[in-house]
Amino acid sequence: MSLETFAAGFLDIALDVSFAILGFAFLATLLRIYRGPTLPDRVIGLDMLTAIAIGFIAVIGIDTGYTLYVDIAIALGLVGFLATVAFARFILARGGGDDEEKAS
Amino acid sequence: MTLPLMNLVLALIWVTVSGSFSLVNLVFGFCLGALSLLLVREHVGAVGYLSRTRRILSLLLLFIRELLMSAWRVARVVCRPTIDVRPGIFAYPLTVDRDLEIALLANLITLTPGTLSVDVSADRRTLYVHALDCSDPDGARRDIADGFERKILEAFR
Amino acid sequence: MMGSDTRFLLILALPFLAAALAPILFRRLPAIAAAGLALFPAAAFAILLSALAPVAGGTAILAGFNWIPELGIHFSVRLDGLSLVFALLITGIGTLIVLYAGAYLGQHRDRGRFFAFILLFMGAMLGLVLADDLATLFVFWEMTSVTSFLLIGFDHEREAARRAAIQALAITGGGGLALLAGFLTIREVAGLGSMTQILASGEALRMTAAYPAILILVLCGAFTKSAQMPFHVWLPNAMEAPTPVSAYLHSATMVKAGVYLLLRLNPALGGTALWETILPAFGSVTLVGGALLALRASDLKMVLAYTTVASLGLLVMLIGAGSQEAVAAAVLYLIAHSLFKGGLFMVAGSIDHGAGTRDIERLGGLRAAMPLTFAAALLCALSMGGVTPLVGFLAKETIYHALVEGDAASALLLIAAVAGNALMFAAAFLVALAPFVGDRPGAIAHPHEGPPALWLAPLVLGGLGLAAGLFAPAFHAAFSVPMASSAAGRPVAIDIGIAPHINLPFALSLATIAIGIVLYLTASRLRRALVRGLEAIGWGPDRGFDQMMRGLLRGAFGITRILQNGRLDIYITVTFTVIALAVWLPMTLTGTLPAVPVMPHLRFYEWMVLALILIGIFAVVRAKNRLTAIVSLGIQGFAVALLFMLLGAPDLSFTQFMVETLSVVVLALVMTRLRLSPSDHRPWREMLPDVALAVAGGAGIGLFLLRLTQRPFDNALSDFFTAYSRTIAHGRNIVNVIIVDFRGVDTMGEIAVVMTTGLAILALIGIRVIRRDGAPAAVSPAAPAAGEARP
Amino acid sequence: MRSVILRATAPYLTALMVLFSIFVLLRGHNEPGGGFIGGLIAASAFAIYGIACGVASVRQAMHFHPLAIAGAGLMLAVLSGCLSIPLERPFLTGLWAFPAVLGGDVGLSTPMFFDIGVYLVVVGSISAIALALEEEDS
Amino acid sequence: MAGAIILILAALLSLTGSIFVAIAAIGLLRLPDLYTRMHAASKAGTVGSGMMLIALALVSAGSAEALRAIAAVLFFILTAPISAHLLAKAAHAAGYRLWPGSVLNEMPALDVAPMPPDAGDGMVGSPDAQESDGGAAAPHGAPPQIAPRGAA
Amino acid sequence: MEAALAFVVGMLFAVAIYLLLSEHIIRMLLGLVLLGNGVNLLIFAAGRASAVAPPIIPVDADVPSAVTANPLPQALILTAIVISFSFFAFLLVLAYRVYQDLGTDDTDRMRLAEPEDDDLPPLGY
Amino acid sequence: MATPGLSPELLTAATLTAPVRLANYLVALPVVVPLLFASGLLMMRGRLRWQPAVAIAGMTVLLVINLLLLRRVASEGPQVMMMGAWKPPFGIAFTADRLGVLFACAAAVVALACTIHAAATVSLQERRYGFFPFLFVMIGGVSGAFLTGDLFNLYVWFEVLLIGSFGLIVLGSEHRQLDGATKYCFLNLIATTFFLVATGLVYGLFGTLNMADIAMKARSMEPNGEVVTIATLMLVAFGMKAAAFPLNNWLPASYHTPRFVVSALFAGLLTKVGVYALIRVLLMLFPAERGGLSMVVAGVAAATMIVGALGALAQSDLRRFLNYLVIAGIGTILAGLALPLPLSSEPTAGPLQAGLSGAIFYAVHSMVVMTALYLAASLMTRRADSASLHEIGGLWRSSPLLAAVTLVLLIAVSGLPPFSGFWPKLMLVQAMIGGGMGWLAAVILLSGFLQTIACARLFALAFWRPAPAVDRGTDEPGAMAAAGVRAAAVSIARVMAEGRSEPSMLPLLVLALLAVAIGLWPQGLASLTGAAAGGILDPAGYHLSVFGGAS
Ligand code: NA
Ligand code: NA
Repeated sequence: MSLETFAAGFLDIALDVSFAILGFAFLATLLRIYRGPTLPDRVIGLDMLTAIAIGFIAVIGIDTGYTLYVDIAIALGLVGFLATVAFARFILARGGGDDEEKAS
Repeated sequence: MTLPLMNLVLALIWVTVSGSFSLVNLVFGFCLGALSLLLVREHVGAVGYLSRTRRILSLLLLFIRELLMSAWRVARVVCRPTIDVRPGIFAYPLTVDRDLEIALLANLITLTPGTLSVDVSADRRTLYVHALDCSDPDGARRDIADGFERKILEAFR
Repeated sequence: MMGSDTRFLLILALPFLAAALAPILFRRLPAIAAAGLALFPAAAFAILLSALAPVAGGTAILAGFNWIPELGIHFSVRLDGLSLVFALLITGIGTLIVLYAGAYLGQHRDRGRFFAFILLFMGAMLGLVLADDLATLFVFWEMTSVTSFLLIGFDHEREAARRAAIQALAITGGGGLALLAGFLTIREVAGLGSMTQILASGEALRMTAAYPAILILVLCGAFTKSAQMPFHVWLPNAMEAPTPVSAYLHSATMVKAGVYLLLRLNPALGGTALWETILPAFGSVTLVGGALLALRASDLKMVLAYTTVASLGLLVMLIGAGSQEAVAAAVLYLIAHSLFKGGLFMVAGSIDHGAGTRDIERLGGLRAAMPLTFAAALLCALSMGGVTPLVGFLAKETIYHALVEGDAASALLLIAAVAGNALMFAAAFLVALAPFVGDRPGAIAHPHEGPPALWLAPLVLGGLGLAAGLFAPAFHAAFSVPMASSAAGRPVAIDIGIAPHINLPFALSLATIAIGIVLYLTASRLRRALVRGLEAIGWGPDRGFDQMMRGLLRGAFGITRILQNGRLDIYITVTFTVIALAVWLPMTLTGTLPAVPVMPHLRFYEWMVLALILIGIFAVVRAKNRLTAIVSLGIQGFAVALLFMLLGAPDLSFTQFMVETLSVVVLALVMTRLRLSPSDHRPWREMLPDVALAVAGGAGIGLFLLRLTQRPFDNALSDFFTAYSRTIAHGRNIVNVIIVDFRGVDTMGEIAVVMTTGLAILALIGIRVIRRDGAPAAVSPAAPAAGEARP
Repeated sequence: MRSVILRATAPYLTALMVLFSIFVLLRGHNEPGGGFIGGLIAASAFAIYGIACGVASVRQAMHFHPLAIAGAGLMLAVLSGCLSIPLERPFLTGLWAFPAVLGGDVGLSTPMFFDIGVYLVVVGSISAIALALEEEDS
Repeated sequence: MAGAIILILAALLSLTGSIFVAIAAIGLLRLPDLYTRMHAASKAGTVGSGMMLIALALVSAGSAEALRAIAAVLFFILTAPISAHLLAKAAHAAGYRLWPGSVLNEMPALDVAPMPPDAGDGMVGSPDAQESDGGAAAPHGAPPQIAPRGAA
Repeated sequence: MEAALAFVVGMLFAVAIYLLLSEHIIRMLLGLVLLGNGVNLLIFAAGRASAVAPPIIPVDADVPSAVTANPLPQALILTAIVISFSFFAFLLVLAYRVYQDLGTDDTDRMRLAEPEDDDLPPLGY
Repeated sequence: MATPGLSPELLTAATLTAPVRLANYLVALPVVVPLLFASGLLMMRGRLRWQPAVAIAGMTVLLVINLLLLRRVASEGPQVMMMGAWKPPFGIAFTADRLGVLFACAAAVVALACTIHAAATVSLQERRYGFFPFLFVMIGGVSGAFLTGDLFNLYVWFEVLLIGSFGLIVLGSEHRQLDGATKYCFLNLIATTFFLVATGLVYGLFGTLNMADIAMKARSMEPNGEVVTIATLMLVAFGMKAAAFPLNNWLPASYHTPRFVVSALFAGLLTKVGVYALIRVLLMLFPAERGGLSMVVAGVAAATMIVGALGALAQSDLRRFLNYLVIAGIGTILAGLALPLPLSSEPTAGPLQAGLSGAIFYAVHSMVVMTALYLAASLMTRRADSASLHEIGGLWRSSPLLAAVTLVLLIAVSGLPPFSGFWPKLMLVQAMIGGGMGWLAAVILLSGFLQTIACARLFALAFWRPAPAVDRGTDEPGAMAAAGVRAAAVSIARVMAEGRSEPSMLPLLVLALLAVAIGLWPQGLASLTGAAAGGILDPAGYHLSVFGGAS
């Protein structure tokens, strides 16, 4: 086995494993979002989700060779940041109080 | 005309002359510009600009190292069978007083292990930092003062 | 046989011209306005007279132009015996009415409008009788309905007048719609578009399978217009109109329109068993019923109105009797009626004007104060009573003559005719004699004769009735024979004169008069008896109309409330039910269900993304609170974006990511600002129908999509775009080139939407209504949510 | 939002994002991107700027009313279609010019102006909404 | 040869990156309050996705995409602390208390002026309609006690 | 892939319809978003989804080297996404204003345009 | 400008190279001009006082363009512009045939009338928040819908006009308006969404979006269930836009809530676009499939007519009354689409064409007359201080001109001669009788009858009846409150109706004159609608004009 074929094979496996791990992270984040209990918790979860999605896009980009998907990742990072800022802005404006404990 | 701007103009000239508008070429042009400024540094007073660039780069390196460390330490905390943290918020008296420098410091702190800038006091004298391990706030304050804050002062003053 | 003359189009324009001038004239020259306006119908009358000779010679004058070639509709007039006499009556009596009304209305503030309406009506009526083309005829037909609506409602501040106007429009206008259907059926099945064609068609119409339908539709139009029972109610109620209107509408015009139509179509539609059953049946009932009701009334105008109903019944009965002689009788009676009834209405108006009341019970002894009116009244009443030498006598003789020769069925009609005539005789004298003779009640303070037009007009009409009787041969030659011939569709001879012949009809005439005198003398008692009897019944078509209207309104209200119940969720349920049906029904009826698909071979992350979409959408539904729902929505959106990426659509993915994030942000920002109750968790039973509908809709769309994708696909469009995207449009991103070049217009619309959305949202946020009354939330208090105590 | 940290960094971030949005806009013809996405990014940038430094600063930065910008965008897009009138070409025909100065693949074209129009509409409209909501809140 | 090494490097980076992301997610799940969770998300998460982007940059080395991937990483590193800070500040200002197991809090409870009640912006409605997702059950200006999960 | 897409589309439609049937504007809005996504995927599937190469022509070629995903549905969906986003934003703000002014997001209780206690029309003349 | 490096062969293979003159641009200008004015007016936010004049000028320009286009189409046949010069069916075709241009002209007339009315009545604040831009966007969308020859593009224009209408319906933000707008927006959005679904499916089936192309492909394709299903979906989507029963709920729920002039505009334009689309899609694109739906369409038409007429009878509010008249009119129009295709080989002959012609005629009439009626309602409400039939009255004496105009309009809308509503009804009834759907003819007449009664009642109550006395000044608290509520209602009614200043009667007069003129000289319009109907049923000419003989 040449180094090239090994590298290619290794990359393939690594990518699949990455997908799986990302999937796990995704589910864990979902669980946090689902549980809350507070709005900021959920916002953190969303922020995390964008990170995961960016990772996902990167891995898919490597896997398929369509590296132009990196632009999507950038855009996602931008709007993800916007989302977090907006939520923070909102939490600040709304003040405390959160009865979602009951919901979790 | 300030030096960074001049550098940029040089880069743009390069891009135009070489006829390729790609980003790579622009960056390449920027580097070439910096190089040419380096050559004429005595006459255009570029010494400060270049050395500052070096210090900023060093800050950047420190930051990347701290970032990786931070992630690693958080990972360790998280993956232990029982979560063992002693979190809390401590106040950090600021030496830097320019907005941008405060912001930079706060962001760097956020990215370092187990610390997170929560807020700056209204008088901009105090930075409130949340730490995963707040058992030794004085030590943490010292680390910041000797680390990031000093580097920032070096790079920007 | 036929000539052509465009002068006769001009006469149609005259009344309309006058109508347009009326308001101006009354504003500028009030003194001579009425007289000036009377010149227009008079001129029309004069022009029509000029046609008397040729028409009497059997010529039908045709004129017109191609009005709507696209629809095969001509604006054409046909001047033959029938239409000419009608037109003469309309313009002649119309002239007198205009003069009379000028005096009657005095300084009424709305007289400009009044004259405009009555002249419009005159034009419509004239058009109705002159029109040759069926569509043109119908236009004028409905115009008479509309203008009569305005005339009857002229005294609009009284509810009764408004009611009468609406009733008249509903009945005559509604009947008109049936007539339209009848006409159009004639056009469609027989290809006949004009009266001339119909008259020339011989048996054609009677032979079509649609004949019964055509007949019934046409009769609906004619009967409603000519007030056959039970459609007669509008006619007496129309007495709400000022007297000139009553005199005009109920003598020569509006109510005769139906009779005109029956006479006109008699050659083409008549002569069948159906015709000869329906018409006499309705006619005789209307005759007797109308005459009885006339005696019940105590208001002069009401008496006259019901006798008009009766007369119309008589006319219809005669037209339906089938013989030429009956047609001749109808024609004679029609002319006579137009003259005497117009006159009597005017008399009633003059009495009202002079004595201040129209109540028979309170009238009497006006002879001395109003001699000229009395003379006019007597002339008309004698004609109506069928006393020689007035034209009414000729008519009645001919009627009896026509009916005695018939079969057993005719005998019934004969009895009806005698009874009706006797009753009408009594009614005639109740109007024309009773107010003038006897003692004057004290309530009538200063009875007086009105301005000349008020007595001159009825006197002229009465005098004409006398002249027609006296010069019977000339009258027949000029008017009745051509008219009857047109109506019968073949030459008809009429030779009846004022000299009595001793025969059965004459005996019947005498009997009629005798019974009439008895009835006249016992009128008060009879009236009380009739009133009691009708009160005992307690119901009549007039009340029925009110009940129908109320029922209609209540029913409409109820139905509308059910269909339009104000609840958005029901509207949406209906919508999706229809959509689900629209997918499932054709799909199952045409057997367009998809083949069972093979399990797609996907990479596991593709499965993951698909699963993620499903998790997301179900989480949206099941989320316990709205924030969770929003986040789930975002997850679903992200997954869709990832799917787009996996499927080779980077631009879509790009956009979807951004849009989805922004949606979630905005949604969360706005929603958490609303302090909403937690999400709706209804019991299963309530959700089940929604779930069923949702599943049906979703499954339908999904299955159909699957079926569609199993067909071969024509990718020509995208092949084209791919081939020329770079070579001509200079772009490597084919999707973007489609957006800005190949299909740039779509994008233009799209950005118009985006721009407008910004503006609309700004408008929503920017404009608020400041409640001055500080009213609380104006939410319907009637629908509080369960368990809530609202203040 | 009164945060020194955000206020100090937001202008740079905004500038960076606007720059990136223009980049996305201009290369859209050849790579994923284009006016709409570019516009969204720019609008996001202004939104962040607004949250950080207040609505007034954004309005000042944009100089024109955002909706006027949107209107100008639509007008630009439509007019770029109308440019074909004098050339006797149908509406929205792509017209290209490759000015010799730049050479290579870069050209001036009506589709580019059209896409810039899209960009302006999106920037203007979304910013207007964001600013209105932000003002509503405070 | 160099290509192969780059591929292996990319594979390692993507693996490490995804593991970091997973750790961040675990942290998100396990840490006791939102302030501590922010540590996980803003650091491990950013580092993880950054590594994967660098892997992408390696694979597409030399192209414009590689450069953009690096730029993206820089951007994320720039924004991650800002968003973490904003969230923490907002949460603190809004009255979300620290985990009771916290050992120190030198920050005054309210560094922001008391917010005007946000139901006062012209909203009309019955009091019962105001109970909601957000739940303004507590009076404004006196932030409610938030009992973190760990204490329960 | 089309079969899977059709399934997802069906699911999206079903859930969207279900949400739209609820009486609460906000849930209906969520439904509209899902409906929009469903339609987008439907259009995508209708244009068939076999190839997964992005429809982008390489720098050095006049046409793509391989079969690409069908670009036309993508362009159509792009337009549709933008439009439905616009409408979503509008409706959201509308819902917000409705809540502010009418105090509810329950459409059953919004009975101003068609009040429940509507009068009969005048029965007289 | 040169396009270097392109081989002529490549260009001729993909694009049309014939020069396009300004006259050819008439096809595109009805869309371009409103969008330019919309954006221009938006940029003129600072000059609110100028806006009405600019808007009137813009609408006049639009009307002139449409009339020129109509003249051209009537004399030369369908006009086509392939946007971007791309060959059909690849580019988007704007195809002006008689049907489209006729509708576009009527729309322009209506829009101009409403603009003039609005010039006096729309407050500065509402101008600032975009009344006139909304108006232009909406009319641009309407024109686009009438002129485009591309199915997806039709969807886009639907959305454009929809967002314009959204803007108009919420402008003012009265409480009732918000309620009405909610219903209007959701239901309409669902309808357009399913139009988009159907469009996507059409693309999936035929692989094309060009209408001429679809028409030909549908005719050459063997009958299949897919087309039937798609046609049914289209029927549902457009039926909802047209407010056909049972999908008409959105209309009576909302049309009476915005400003009167907006109601007028909506009544004239929105449902008619749905009708237009139904004609275009069901009769031109999928005629065979529609044949199977014939009875469905007939049933829907009948139900719509009856529901509309009954609804009108049931209302006390002027505009809610008119809302239902709009619906009844839609039912009447749909009746013209209900006849099955003739079996003979000659597709243009027969009652179907006559009915379709009547339907188009009726639609044009309805656009003009319904708009005018809402404008009249505006003046009535302003002058009588109420919009309720319970309270309104005395207008016969106080406003004779208004009374006369309204009378003409009511007669026209009832379908009585001699005004514009009569001829199309005659054509429709004739066609129904000829096509063997006598029962539908009966329903048309019955609905007309009920509408006549409803209109007569309206006239009697609002104009003839003296204004009912309003008791004020009683001491009872309940009465005081009632009086206060009434006063508030009056002020709101006035605001909704007119804003501050008295609007010009001119647009109302012109529209009424138009109704009279069409009634007295229907030949011109009838021949146009006849030709339009022929063009729809035999789209060969349409196809030829798009593909220029080669397809
Ligand atoms: Na982060
Ligand atoms: Na982030």
